Amino acid sequence: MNNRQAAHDGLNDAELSQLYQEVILDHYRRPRNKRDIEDTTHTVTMNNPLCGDVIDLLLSVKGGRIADISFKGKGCSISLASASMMTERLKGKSVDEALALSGTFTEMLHGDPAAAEATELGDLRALAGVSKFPVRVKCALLAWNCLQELVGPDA
Amino acid sequence: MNNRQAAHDGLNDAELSQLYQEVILDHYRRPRNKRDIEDTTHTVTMNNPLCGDVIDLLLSVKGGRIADISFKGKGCSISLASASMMTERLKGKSVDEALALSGTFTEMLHGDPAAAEATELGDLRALAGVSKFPVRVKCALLAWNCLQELVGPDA
Amino acid sequence: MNTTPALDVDRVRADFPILNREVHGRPLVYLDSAASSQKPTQVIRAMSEYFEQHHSNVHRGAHELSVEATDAYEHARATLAGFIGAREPAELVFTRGTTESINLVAYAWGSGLERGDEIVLTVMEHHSNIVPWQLLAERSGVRLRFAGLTAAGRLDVDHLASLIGPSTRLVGLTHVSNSLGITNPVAEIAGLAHDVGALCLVDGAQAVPHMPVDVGALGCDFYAFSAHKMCGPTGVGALWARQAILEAMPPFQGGGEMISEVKLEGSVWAPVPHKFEAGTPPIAEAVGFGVAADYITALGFEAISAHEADLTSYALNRLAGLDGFELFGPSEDRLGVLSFRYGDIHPHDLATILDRQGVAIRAGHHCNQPLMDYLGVDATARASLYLYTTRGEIDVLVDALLVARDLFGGFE
Amino acid sequence: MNTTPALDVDRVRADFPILNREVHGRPLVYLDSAASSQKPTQVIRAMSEYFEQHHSNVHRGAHELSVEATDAYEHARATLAGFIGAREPAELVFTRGTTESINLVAYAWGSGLERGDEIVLTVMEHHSNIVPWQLLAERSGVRLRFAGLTAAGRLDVDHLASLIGPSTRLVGLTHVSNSLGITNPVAEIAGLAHDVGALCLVDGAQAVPHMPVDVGALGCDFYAFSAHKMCGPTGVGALWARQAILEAMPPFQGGGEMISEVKLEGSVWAPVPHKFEAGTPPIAEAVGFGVAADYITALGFEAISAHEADLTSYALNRLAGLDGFELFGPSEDRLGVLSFRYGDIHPHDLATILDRQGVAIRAGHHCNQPLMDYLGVDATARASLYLYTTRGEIDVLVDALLVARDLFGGFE
Ligand SMILES: Cc1ncc(COP(=O)(O)O)c(C=O)c1O
Ligand SMILES: Cc1ncc(COP(=O)(O)O)c(C=O)c1O
Repeated sequence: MNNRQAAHDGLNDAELSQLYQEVILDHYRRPRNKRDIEDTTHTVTMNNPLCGDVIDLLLSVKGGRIADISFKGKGCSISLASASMMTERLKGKSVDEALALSGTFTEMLHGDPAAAEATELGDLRALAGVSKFPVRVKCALLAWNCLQELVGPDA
Repeated sequence: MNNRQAAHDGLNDAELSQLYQEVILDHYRRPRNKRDIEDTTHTVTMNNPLCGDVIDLLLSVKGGRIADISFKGKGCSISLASASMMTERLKGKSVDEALALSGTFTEMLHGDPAAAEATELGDLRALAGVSKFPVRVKCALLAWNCLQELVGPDA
Repeated sequence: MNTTPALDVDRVRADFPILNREVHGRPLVYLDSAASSQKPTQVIRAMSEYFEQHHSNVHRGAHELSVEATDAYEHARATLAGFIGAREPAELVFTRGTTESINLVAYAWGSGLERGDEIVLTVMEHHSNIVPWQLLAERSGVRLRFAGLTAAGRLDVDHLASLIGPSTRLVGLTHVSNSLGITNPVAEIAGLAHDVGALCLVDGAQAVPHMPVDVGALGCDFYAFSAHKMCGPTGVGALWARQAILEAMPPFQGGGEMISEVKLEGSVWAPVPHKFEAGTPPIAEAVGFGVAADYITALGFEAISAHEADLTSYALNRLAGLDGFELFGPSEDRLGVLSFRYGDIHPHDLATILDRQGVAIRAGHHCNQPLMDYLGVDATARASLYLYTTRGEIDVLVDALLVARDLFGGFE
Repeated sequence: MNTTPALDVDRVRADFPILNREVHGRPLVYLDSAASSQKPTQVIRAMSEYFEQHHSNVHRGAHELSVEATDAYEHARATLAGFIGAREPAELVFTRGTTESINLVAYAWGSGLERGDEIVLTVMEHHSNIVPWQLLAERSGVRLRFAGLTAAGRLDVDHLASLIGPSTRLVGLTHVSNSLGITNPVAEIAGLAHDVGALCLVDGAQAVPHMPVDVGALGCDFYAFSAHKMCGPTGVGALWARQAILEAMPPFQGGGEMISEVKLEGSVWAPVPHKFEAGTPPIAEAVGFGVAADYITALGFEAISAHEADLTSYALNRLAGLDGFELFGPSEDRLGVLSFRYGDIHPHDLATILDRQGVAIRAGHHCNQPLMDYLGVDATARASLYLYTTRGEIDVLVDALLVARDLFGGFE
């Protein structure tokens, strides 16, 4: 029994253990695609005014496809892991596919059980547990709000 | 039994009857010295900001004596009666005597029983009952504050 | 067939603890609700419960109490936005009251005005809708113009229309007069303002307690009101404005909550409504404000209006029967805020004599000095009714006035 | 011989209903008092009782309730004036809170400043003591200058002194830092300001709850504080200023209560403090504020300080024993508002994990973004103690931190 299991048992809080899954901590500590990209076509900085998390999202869109994607920023494990996983998942997808995923992801965070089953979300499903922590939902959505801002319907 | 007595009995409120004595109503309805004076040496307008009563006091001081005194203004029975009685009482008095009376009058309004016996106050003693109505004390003092403003120690 | 459920006044009164009070040995007859209404237990208890169970600062915390406090505060915002027909909760800014709401507009929106611009008001405005504009006029040189009244004691709309022109930037008027009891034709006047590209600000302090308000139907641009006049607590009120207008306005006060980012070199504002809510807001008070709106909604404006209309005509009938009674403002088509004089008894004397009989009325200028000047009086007495007032209380008022007359030995 | 009567924390806690609460099935451990303190029954009850027995609008009425409400409101003013050592109740203006108090000064007093004038602040100021001056700088072109910190995490008084010069009009600083827990040498700095003819404004939000304040001894010119951080309600605070300064200042907001006479052509202001209290004030809130001051006075600052000092050193000792614990600000000679980071766990994650164990701490910039930039962090966790906090609660905090570390699988 490792420490994390012990903490879980001591606290007996399944929702919390569900929130801080190893995959999330791993993305927090070793974020993927936290770098510059070439041929940046879109970039935006957004923050959560009330907690101060900040994400820069960078896209290189070519022929309606996300040829490359990266992020920078600072914040909590949830916002950074969400950004990191998002970049992994969206790279190579068409903009339309990306926006569809964004919709499914948002539904999952708002507690939709069907969305939490959607295989196309891949690792991102590890963030389903955030729906139990309403104040943290905005952390998980920060990178996705950047995406909407850059290529969403109102962009 | 006249109406005033009936009201008193019906209400059984000696303090109120004491406040609205006939002499006060008489000065309210037939104010003395509400007029212009000649050789005005001092004049001031003061109001009660919170209730809107306004008094103009006019003095003609000659050789340290109040040769003539009058007032104008609008307001309730207490402020007008106090002004009217004050002018009657102070005419011909020295400024020092007037200020001494002002002190005694103020003590009476703050409930000092000795002051309420002071014969030099004359009719003004009819206003002793105001001390039972703290919010009305400022009405009774308005004309006297004008006097202080014109010839008091800080004038 | 009249289907309005009548107001059960006895039940309503049971909700207001203060109505059991005695004053000078007599039962309290509170006829000063236009100055401030009394509060039902529901509102008082909601505030206590907030402090006993949920208090924390709002918006900035990740812990449970902070979430609960934020939810309670934002729930109140949504309730009040709904109460006045706002499209979005974000259009409703919490302030200390009507006065601060209007000052907010005068400072923030008003900072865009300059010499040559004009603001049109009416002579019946409360000081709260005059002095902020006088202060703005001193800062920026804008000119203030005041519409008068008709002989019948209503707003002279023709005069107002004649003052509106290409230089007009804002028309500000009260929805209901706190002295005359009349309701102004806001929709018509908002239209006149919009015709010249001006905005319309409405002081709703005396309207929201008594009638359903729909800012969309009124067509105005700003609407200001206070909790304490509509069964809510002191310390809170609201400013409603169209979202686009709020967004275009610079902030008013600076501090916590209203920023998105602060650097020593400058700051970025938070989205509306937070941009206008600097510092820790009146949280418990907003909660009480929301419960007050719910309380009124549950009674229903139809029932409240019917009750108040009945009381008003009963009162006017009884008072008209008193020799020497003089009413200010029209006697028909008006709300139950009755300004009057009685014989040659000065209003302050009346208030004192009535007080000794348990009857609370107000005497003075009612923060309406320009209107008093216009009417040529220094003060009036004012009795104002609300949803907890009864016919029996009107009878006590009439008897108390007779006692006053007798104390003054009749009138000359 | 130590004659300080010790604080009986159990008895104190019994006064605070919310401390009986559970959060996520665990007893509440409220360590967020620097954001807002909890309220004793005495304060909650005083407000309910005010509404149930005495409410009316203040200052303008001749009837009994109006007299009682006015007396209660003015009594609270006198209590608070005494609480901070003011010479006269008239020197104390009721506001919504510290933020509004500072905005009042920036608008009213600040309207006399012009381009070329300078205001000296510090990098540790709360947004409430930065943004109002940034807004003023935009209006009038005054220049803001910011003093930094020493390596030890205290105010760099030499740097501050070097910024003060003949152009300085105001030196504004916090009495106690809401992130670093340090107390600034206000009297010394007020002296430096006065040497060049400048005024000194002190943000007392974090000081009044914890230490006796005597504005006379501090020698400052403005002192701002909030009720809600010192056991009082939301929706009210105060600005103290020397009477002559208040009298010389133009008003801030316009409306009822703050005028002596209103004519269409212009108005005459009421005497201080009323000149600065436009509109219906937060009456019940002021009453609660006064009772909060009485509550604290009855416990006594000697006992409160001793208790808090003991807790602070206990907490710092226990926390220093945790690997990865990093405190911001000095560890000696400080108050019990503890900003920290713990390993590589982000403060928001810490706050969430602690919350699930009943422990309420704050995470973020604490309205101190410029300080965070200065310290090179985006956020800190902050645990803050108050008179009802116990050693046992510190132990729960420490255990909860260990759980967080384990959940994160230790630190890398
Ligand atoms: C040092 C300091 N100044 C100012 C404030 C602002 O106080 P308020 O939000 O009550 O206006 C706070 C609290 O948030 C504070 O800690
Ligand atoms: C018509 C009107 N406007 C504005 C106000 C001011 O409201 P408050 O004092 O709550 O700011 C009042 C009440 O006093 C009022 O009757």
